[in-house]
Formats: sequence, C-alpha cells, structure tokens
Amino acid sequence: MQIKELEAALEGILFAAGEPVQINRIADVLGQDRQLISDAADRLADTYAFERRGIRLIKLENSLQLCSSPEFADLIRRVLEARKPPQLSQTALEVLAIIAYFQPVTRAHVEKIRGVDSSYTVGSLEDKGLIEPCGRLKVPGRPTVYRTTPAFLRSFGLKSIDELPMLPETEKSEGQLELQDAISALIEQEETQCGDLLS
Amino acid sequence: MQIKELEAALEGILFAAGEPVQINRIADVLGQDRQLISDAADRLADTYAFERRGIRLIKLENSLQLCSSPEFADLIRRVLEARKPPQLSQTALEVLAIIAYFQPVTRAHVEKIRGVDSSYTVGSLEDKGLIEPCGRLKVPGRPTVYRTTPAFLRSFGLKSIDELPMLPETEKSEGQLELQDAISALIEQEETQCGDLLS
Amino acid sequence: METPTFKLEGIVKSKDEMEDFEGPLALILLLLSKNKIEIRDVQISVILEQYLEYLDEMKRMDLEIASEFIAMASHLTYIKAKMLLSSDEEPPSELETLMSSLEELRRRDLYAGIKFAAEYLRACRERGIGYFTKPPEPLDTDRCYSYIHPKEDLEKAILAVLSRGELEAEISPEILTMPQKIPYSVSQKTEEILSALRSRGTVSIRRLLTESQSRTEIIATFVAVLELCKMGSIILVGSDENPVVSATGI
Repeated sequence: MQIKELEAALEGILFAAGEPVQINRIADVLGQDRQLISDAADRLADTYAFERRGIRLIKLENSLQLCSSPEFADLIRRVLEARKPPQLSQTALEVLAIIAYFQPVTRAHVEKIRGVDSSYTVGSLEDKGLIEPCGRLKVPGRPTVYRTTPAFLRSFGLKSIDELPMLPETEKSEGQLELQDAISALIEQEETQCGDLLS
Repeated sequence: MQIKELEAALEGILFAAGEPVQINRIADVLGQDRQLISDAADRLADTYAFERRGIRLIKLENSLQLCSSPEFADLIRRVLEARKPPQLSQTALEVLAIIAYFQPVTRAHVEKIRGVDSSYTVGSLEDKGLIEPCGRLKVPGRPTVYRTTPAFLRSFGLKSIDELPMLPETEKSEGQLELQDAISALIEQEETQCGDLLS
Repeated sequence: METPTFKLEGIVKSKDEMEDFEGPLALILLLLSKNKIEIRDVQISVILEQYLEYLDEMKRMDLEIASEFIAMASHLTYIKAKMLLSSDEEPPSELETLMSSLEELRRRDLYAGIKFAAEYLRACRERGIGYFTKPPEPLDTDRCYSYIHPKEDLEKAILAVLSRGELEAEISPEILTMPQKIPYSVSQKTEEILSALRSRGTVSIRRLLTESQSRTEIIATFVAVLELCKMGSIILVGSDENPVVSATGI
C-alpha cells in the first residue's frame, strides 16, 4: 500500500467510524505495522492543521478520531441546532481532576480528598459521559471505581492523561517535613524509654 | 469569507452533521449566496475525488453530504465490524423526547420548548423513521403535527407510549423548574462550601 | 432485611446508591464512617438477630456471605466498643495528634494541588469544547434507526430540556399551535397557481381564494393573479360572477 493510499484509507475508516478507533485495530486490518499507521495519522493530522481544513485528526491515548475543527464550532452549532454545552462548575472540575489523576478511584476516595460528599457531582459527570464506572473494588460494600473516558480527553483537548501537569510534590513541603521529623523524634524517644525500662 | 475558508467551513459542517444538509440551510447560517455554497461544494467534491481521498462529497437534490469513499468500503467494514449502530445526538434525543411526551405536537411547539430552531432535527428524525406526520392542525398555516412511530417504541424498548418514565408534574412547570434549579444550585453550593470550610 | 429498625430516609439519596451495598451492615458502616448516623442509635443486637434470621432463611451457610458478615459485624462491634469506651475521653497521645495532623496536612496539600489542576482543566476545556464528533456511518443504506436505547435516555433528555429553565413563563396551547406570522410571498403564490394550472387546466379564482388560509395569503394570491395576468402567463375567462384563470401555455 502506498503512503498516499494509506492516508486515504485511514481517513475513510476514521470518517466512517465517527468514534475513536484503536490504532492496533486499524494496523491489524490493513496488515501494516502499528508504527506505520501512527506515522500516517501524524502526517494526516499535520496536513489538516496546516491547510486549515474543516476537520482535525486527534489522538486519544491509543486511538484515533476525526472531529471538526474548533474554529467552526459556532457555525456548526447553528447548522445542527445544538446548544453550547454549559460551563463545568468549580466542584465538577475538582472532582474530575481527582478522578483523572488517581483513576481508577472510588467515590469515597474523591470525598476523602475533597472532604465533602460528592455523590451528586460524580453522578452528573457520569451523565455527561466524562467519567465511567470500570468495575468494583473487592472490599466490603463493593464500591464502584471510576475512570475518565475518551470523551473527557477530547472535550479537554488532551491527547493523553499524561499531558496533565504533575501535581506539586507536597511530600517535602515545609509543614509536612516538620511534622514528619517531630513524629520520628517522638517514636525514637518512646523506643528509647521502652529500652530504658527493659534494660 | 475567503474561498478556502468557505470550503473548510463547509467541510466542518458536513462532517459534524454526518447526514445530508440542505444547501439553503448552510447558505443561511454562513450568510452567503446559495450559488456560492454550491460552487464551493463542487470544488471540494473535485478535490476529494482528484486527490483520491478517503472521503467524498455527494450532492443529493438540494442537499450535500460527506461520506466515506466507496473504494475503502471493504476495509471499513472489516475495521468496524463489531461496532454498535449509530446513536442519536443529544439534540436529536431532546427533540424526540419532547415529541414523545407531548405528542401530537407541531414543530413550533418543539421550538418553543427548546428555544432554538429545530426544523433540521425534526426532518432527520422523520428520515430515521422515529417520528411521522399525523395530520395538520386546523389553524392558519395548517402546520403538520408529529407523533412517534412503532420504530420509536422498538428503539426504546417500550410496549406503548404509556410506559414512558413519568415526568415530574409538568403542570406547575415554572415554579417547579425554579425549584429544581434552586435545589441543584444548593447541592453544588453546599459541596463547594463544605470543601472550603475544610480546606 | 425487610424491616430495618434504623431510618435511612434522607441519608441514602437514590436507589442506585443503595445498590452499592450488600446487606445493611455495609451500609451502616459507611454511614457511621461519614458520621451520618450515630452509633448509639444502632442496636447491634437487633441487627444481629435480623441478620441471623436472614442467614437461616438461606438454609445453607454460604461461606462467602458468612465471612463478609463476620468482617462487617466485627468492625461494627469495634466501632461501638470504641464509642462506649471513649466516654471517659482519654486524651489522644501526642503521637496520635501529630499523626492525625500530618494526615490532615497531606490531604490539604493534595487538595490544593487538585484545585490547581482544576484550573488547568478549565483552560483545556475552552480549547476542547469546539471539537464536534460525527455519528458513525450506517453500515447499510437503510436509514431506519436501529440503536436500542434504555428508555431512561428519554427521561434524561426531557429533564435536560426542562431544567434549562428557559421555558417562557406561560405556554398556552394557542400560542404553541398558532404560528404568529405567516409570510406568503407573491412569488411563492405565483408558483402555486402555475402548478395548479398545470395539473387542472383552469381554476376558478373563487377556489384559489377559498383555499387560502389567512388574510395575508388571500392578498398574496390576489396580487399573484394580477402579476401573472400582466406578464401574460395567464388569462382571465369565465363570467363576471365566476372568473376563471387559464394558462396561456407559457
């Protein structure tokens, strides 16, 4: 298969699918190397962007998806009679961030970090298709664990979860270090005392 | 709008629609002459065909539609074999729900409730066989009234329209909506406030 | 566990949420850990009796159920015992205080990081919100819809519409069914008259007018007839009482 033909086939497949398609799946069917498909996708994506076309090719983890170019979002919304999705609230963004960083994660974990009940927000993020349940923990109560969806990546313009900025390293923050030192000192002291008593 | 930009906009619109879109509709939204859109479509169609791309633009009477190129039909089928049939968009679901709950209704009724023009969506639901015209209202203009079809019942696993999930009382819609909003707002607010208190 | 003696209304929000719990003990444990019910309100003996009855009903002791039950019951007993003992309020040791404040500090630092990440996501959202995806192409040419939805999708959709709260204050059936303005263009009427003539040969003006639904339409029809006469596309024949238009063959 020639390079141009490969790109065209990729375009046709992604167009027909509409949804994200795994690179592996395309490679299997085309009988080509995974890397070759990935490279063809990169070139196609560059062409779309460079020629300022109406469509874009985006990578979501190991999948590829075609979407419309954001510059035309308003026009498209008007033609399709769609409404602009509402802004996400601060609460929703926080819960989403926790799930994105710590997935797969239970609601209880989210609540532990935020310090408040978050069931309403978790439910509404699930309704919006930004997170999805992905099994249950094998502990009493069998709580559901959640992860983010490909739709989350797309609607935040991310290629992969790895693109999220690192959380600040708090382990070595002044306050935590101080407390840790105090605790170590106390434990040592106690041990010494015990030792004294025993000896 | 420049010629290249017009073509790109057209591409984006037709891509996002996935279905045939009337030229008039695009011309209206873009605020351009019908002929200009038609010419741009011809050029775009030529480009696709000449460059042997994976997508094609087809003209149907007064509409335009993008589709995948037939040469790749076999590949596409093999990649997409196991996938589910396409799903309704949120916009389409909303319009369908309004018709299902309030049938028989006119398009004007649907638009009144949604607050946006919905003619394109009503037409596409009719094409899909989910709704059908069932007469005209005996008022000036004789607008068509719509109802849902047996295919609609099948798609939603309903035996009859009576099985639709009950709506919260719609009688006092105004007060009720206010209340609902207030409650949602309160829940979010409480979650946020609690979070703030704890942090 | 048909008749638990503790009240759960207002604590559990939905039926779905209930489904996360198998048996009442897991639920009580969770609620206790969230401080939503007081341990002293829970009568352990009653729960134990009910739970044992439930196990008896199952005739055969399922090992998995039994072990889970024992795990939960022991935890509950632990919590209750701790509550009973803590009435004497032994102050927490210095180490315990330090440990718990370290844990709280960790949580707070983490939460601060999350708030920062949430801001980042907000900016990303601005970028990503413009991407539209397209529905998959149907495999066959049959355009009939074949996806099977759960019926709750309809309920969700209608609630989404209603909860936007953009409904006009009052929607009377009259407003809904009566289009406010019907613009009839003369050119549109001209076309209609010509196509009527093509299929019927001649048409009486009275008929054209009675077929009109509104005053504006009647006016448009009348002007269209005059225009067509002037252009020579139609001629008027028939009597003064019943004028008839006829196509001139153009």
